[in-house]
Amino acid sequence: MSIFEGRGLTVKYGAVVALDNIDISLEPGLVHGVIGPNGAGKSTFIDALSGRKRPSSGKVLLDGSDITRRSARWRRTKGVSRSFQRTSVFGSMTVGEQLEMVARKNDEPDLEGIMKTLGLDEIRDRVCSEIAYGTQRSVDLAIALIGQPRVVLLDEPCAGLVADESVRMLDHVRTVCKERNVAALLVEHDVEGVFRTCDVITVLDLGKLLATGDPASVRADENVIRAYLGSAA
Amino acid sequence: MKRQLIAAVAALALGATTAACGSASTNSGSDGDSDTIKIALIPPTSGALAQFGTDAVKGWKTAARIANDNGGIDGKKVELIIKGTDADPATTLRVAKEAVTKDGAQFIGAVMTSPEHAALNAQLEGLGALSFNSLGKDDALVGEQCSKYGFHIVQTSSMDINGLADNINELPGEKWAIMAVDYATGHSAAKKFKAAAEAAGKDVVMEQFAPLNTTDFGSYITKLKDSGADAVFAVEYGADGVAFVQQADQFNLDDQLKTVLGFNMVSEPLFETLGDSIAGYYNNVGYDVDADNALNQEFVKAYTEDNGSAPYYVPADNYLAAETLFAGIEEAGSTDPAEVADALQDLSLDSITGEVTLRGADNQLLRDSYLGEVVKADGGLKFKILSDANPDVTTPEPDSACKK
Amino acid sequence: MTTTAPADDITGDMVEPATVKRGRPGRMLIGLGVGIAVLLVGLAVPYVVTDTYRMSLLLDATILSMLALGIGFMARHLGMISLGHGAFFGTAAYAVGVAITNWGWSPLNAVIFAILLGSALALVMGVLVVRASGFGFLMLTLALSQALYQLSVQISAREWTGAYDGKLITYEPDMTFLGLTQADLINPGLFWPFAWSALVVSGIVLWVVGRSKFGTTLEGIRENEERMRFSGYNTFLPRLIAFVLSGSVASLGGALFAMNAGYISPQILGFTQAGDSLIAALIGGFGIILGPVIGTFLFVYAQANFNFGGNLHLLTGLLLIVVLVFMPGGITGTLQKVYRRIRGKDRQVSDERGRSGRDIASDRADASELRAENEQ
Amino acid sequence: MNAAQVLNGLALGSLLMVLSSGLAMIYGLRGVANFAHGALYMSGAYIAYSVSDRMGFGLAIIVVPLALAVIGVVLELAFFRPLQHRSHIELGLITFGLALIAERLVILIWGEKTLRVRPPEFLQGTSTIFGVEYPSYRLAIIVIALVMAAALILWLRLSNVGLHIRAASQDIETAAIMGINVDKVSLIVVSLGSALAGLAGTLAAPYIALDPGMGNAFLITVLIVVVVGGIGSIAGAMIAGMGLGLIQTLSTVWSPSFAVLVPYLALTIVLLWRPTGLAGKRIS
Repeated sequence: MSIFEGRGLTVKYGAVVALDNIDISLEPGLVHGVIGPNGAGKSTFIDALSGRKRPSSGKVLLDGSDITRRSARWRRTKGVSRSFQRTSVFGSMTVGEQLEMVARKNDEPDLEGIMKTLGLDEIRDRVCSEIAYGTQRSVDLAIALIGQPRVVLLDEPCAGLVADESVRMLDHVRTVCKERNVAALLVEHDVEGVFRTCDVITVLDLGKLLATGDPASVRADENVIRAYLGSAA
Repeated sequence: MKRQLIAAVAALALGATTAACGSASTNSGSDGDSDTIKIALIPPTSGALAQFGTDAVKGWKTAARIANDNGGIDGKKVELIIKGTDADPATTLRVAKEAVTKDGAQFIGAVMTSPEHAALNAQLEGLGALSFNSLGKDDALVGEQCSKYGFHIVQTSSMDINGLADNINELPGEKWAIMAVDYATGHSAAKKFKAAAEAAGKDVVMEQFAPLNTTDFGSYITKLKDSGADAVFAVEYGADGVAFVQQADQFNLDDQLKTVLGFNMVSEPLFETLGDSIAGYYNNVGYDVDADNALNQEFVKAYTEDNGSAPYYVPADNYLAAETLFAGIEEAGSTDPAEVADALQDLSLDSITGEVTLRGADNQLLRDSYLGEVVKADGGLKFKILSDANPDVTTPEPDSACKK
Repeated sequence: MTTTAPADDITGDMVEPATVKRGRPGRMLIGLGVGIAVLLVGLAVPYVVTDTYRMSLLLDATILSMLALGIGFMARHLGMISLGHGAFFGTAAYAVGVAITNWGWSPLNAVIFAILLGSALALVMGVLVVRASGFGFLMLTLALSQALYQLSVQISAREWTGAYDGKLITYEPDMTFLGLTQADLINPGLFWPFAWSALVVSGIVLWVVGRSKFGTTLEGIRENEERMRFSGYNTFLPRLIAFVLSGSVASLGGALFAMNAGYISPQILGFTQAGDSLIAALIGGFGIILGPVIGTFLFVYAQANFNFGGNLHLLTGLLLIVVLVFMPGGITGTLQKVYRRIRGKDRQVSDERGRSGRDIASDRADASELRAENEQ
Repeated sequence: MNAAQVLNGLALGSLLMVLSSGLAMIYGLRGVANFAHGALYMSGAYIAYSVSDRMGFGLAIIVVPLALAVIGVVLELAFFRPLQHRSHIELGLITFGLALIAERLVILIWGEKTLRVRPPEFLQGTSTIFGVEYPSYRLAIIVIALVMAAALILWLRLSNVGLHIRAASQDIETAAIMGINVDKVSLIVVSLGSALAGLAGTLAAPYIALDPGMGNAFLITVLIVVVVGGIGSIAGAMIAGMGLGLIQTLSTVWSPSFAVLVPYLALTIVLLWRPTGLAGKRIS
């Protein structure tokens, strides 16, 4: 049994179907990538899984039990956390303050470790709105990782980062996932990065599931090549 | 920064024009000379009542001018300390404290509303100043809220309503409807009028109360029309009164009515606004400008010289307050508030409204009340006094709740 | 909801960035020491200001400051601008009046009752409004407090509130408040110690709460409510607690107001009173706890000295615009900025354009400002 | 209950509809609850008083909205545009300050006295409709407001500018990226919004009495209407305005003191039931 599952997730905005009957399951220690062109429903998908958006139909399961109607807060306390595509940090607080604040709620034995891994220990006294954007993304990630979550849903952690920052970010994600045995979902625009980082990949297009499987098989999938990789590459 | 500048310049320009057309000046303060009678005037200078406030001050000014022209009162010069309030009791109280403690005023006048007087009465003794109320009509001011130092010059609501009730038989109409403001005065006026009307053998077919500050009387007027009434007793003041009259006009309510009897509804300052459509309306009148006595003729002449127009009840009642105060000072031979207060007990004096008496039990001035009809006269409107009612008839016994 | 950071997201800041260093017991103790010193020094005021009139102005300002303090607390720590705190101030004032006049309670019990009632009202109102943010919160607090005003002037409420006539407080004979008779209570010099202590103690309490861990939680909610929920925090309860706490301070002010004035006018619950207190607090600035207090003292001073001809609101309107346009952060915020600049310690590079990545309502450009975030 | 009472409700509703549609337009686009809207409406009524005094009411109904449109242009150019990057609350409080200034300005120009405006001659009497005798002027208000509402909705739905306004009201930043001239759209919306406040003031002048408190008296009600209707939804505001006018008038027939509380009750109930207002969309 998977630790975290989405079954038949469907999200409708009025008549528009943004997400159409998608299944997914995450395993501890594996990074599961989700890719797709703009408008594929990636953000809607992570919102539906994380409790930001209530799905029109379908279920979200944690350890096999239905948590579809649970709040974001409840999910977090049960070990499901997420990060945000538009950087979501606490602008007026220092890096240290806000991580401590989150750690206070989520019992983190090794806050120093997280800060060190993400290179934040040296800027702990800087006010968050004044640090570089790339570093803010790391803070965002750190907030999601505090409290030893079992499932981490990452919404485009590399958005807005330059190439080498991006590479470093994905390395961090993979390292943390392996070290802490976390089930990670990585929604990302950067296709190559996903192929490099992820153990399993799901491809979405126009709200529909196009393919899912290990990187090699996805890369070879005809539908994927036709609809997505072919045009993008 | 540039954007901020545009916005700020715009704001400042707006403000500058405003300040240019409207910085009201006031004179206040004086060098303390114990041989002057210092009267602080605290009228509303903003809000819907500002016009009345201005006119109240005019009454006092004429009184002070005449007194000073005649060598003062008891040999002392009269000095007016003109302040202002927004008619909020808290403001009025603060200004009164300032006038008494800072400017040395011994007497207070031109305070407008009953709530202001209620708040002021509660603190008069502490302040050691006398207040002369020529505008706040609430009965409680001579009842539970009365003060040894507060003098009620204007008629109370009860006196007004009793004056009207006394004359109900002179007014045409058998089926009366009552339209009153949903306010203490509205309810007590309605109750008393109803009793008087029924005693006079009239039908009261409906009573309704509209909240204060009602702007749309449409549904009330529709109900009035549906009630089949042929006369209306209306207790609506200020903007509410104007809205009611104007909308009644649009609904052609007058066609159905023989009588519209207003209670404090139409008065001289509103004649121009309301226009000819109120000709034929009846209303209580506090003061008869044509009263045939020498003091009144002197006052009307002096006031008209000062202001270019004849007085109506607001300046007149304030002038009457001044007359009462001056009589008290002369009687006491002193300007000490406590001594003047004692001298005023049950004092009778000749005034612009004939002989009046200040009743000691509740500090109410006993004076006539009138019923008037709005008539057209030389291009405008004026009140024609139909009858007057004696204080014996109008004034209730002193309220036992008044423990001064 | 929203997010911080992209550098072009220039937003206003009526709230001066509160980059306070928390959790240092040393600073906390210094703060407390300063507070107690201010309290003691302030008690001497009636001996210095012997003029009754000046004294009564100071007293008025002190009492009204408690209302502004409550408004300022919500603005400073949660970025929530309230037009409804007048409701707690007014309710407490009326409660004192009713308990003493209608029920013949002792003044001390009446004051305690008033604070509890005002706080209870804050709790009920808070449940309805704290989920909203930005304009939603502003309008809901305005609407609910106006509803209360309309109720208070209903003729059927006359027995309790005196409706439009206001409520005169009359004591049973021989009743005293901590040894003061009703006549003493009206005396500003004699009443001063109560009002001053209440203000300083309320200020210290709010300051300590603001610096506590709870204060950090509030700041987190102000900065990014959604992320707080996604970090496992309940964001409703802290907002409710803060609302009730600020409402209690306003209630205390209202109770003292009634004790001193002896008369409650219906305007106390009106739109103008709510607007005036907010403007005073804004002009003072929300950045430091003293801001709203300073604003209120200035406002009371201006009211006493520049109100002739009814031009007070013309002036406050102008001042409000000037402050909002040129001096975000109000008077205290601007002074702080100037001070920092002189000291050369201004770390804020982006200060010139307003601090980036912050937003008072924390949901700028969010079309669904009224959306209540469901806690589920 | 009779037809006249329903007409009374429609008349009040019409006034609220005109007033709130202007407020809703500005709110939807700029995200700012314009606290000066009540002052604009009051200014409109007072200008209508002066204009109809000299040139007749018929002219006032054209001149006043134009004059207010000019004020709207000033408002946009001097405040909304230069300060558009400020938070909405700050901008809202600035309009609060503007309202305080404008209210005083009106008093300084026209005085504090209650004033009265007469409707044009041919609308002064009553007409018979649905078997009841009803003031012709109130019928005219209802007709004018309904025509205005229909025209506004059609314009927003069918014209190019209308499309741009709707797009910008959805998301002003995206609209700008899509090449819509947001500055131009905003200028049109703010001036049209204040013109509508001017129209409401003109219509109100012969309907209710003019006094300096009239702006504030309506401001809170209209803000409530806009929130109840759903922020940014002009049609929602119109429907809520008409609905509130009807409910309030009809409850006045039943109990005047209850009717005063109707707007507040409506707001609380609607927001508890649908936090985004009747026509609001849930955007996340």
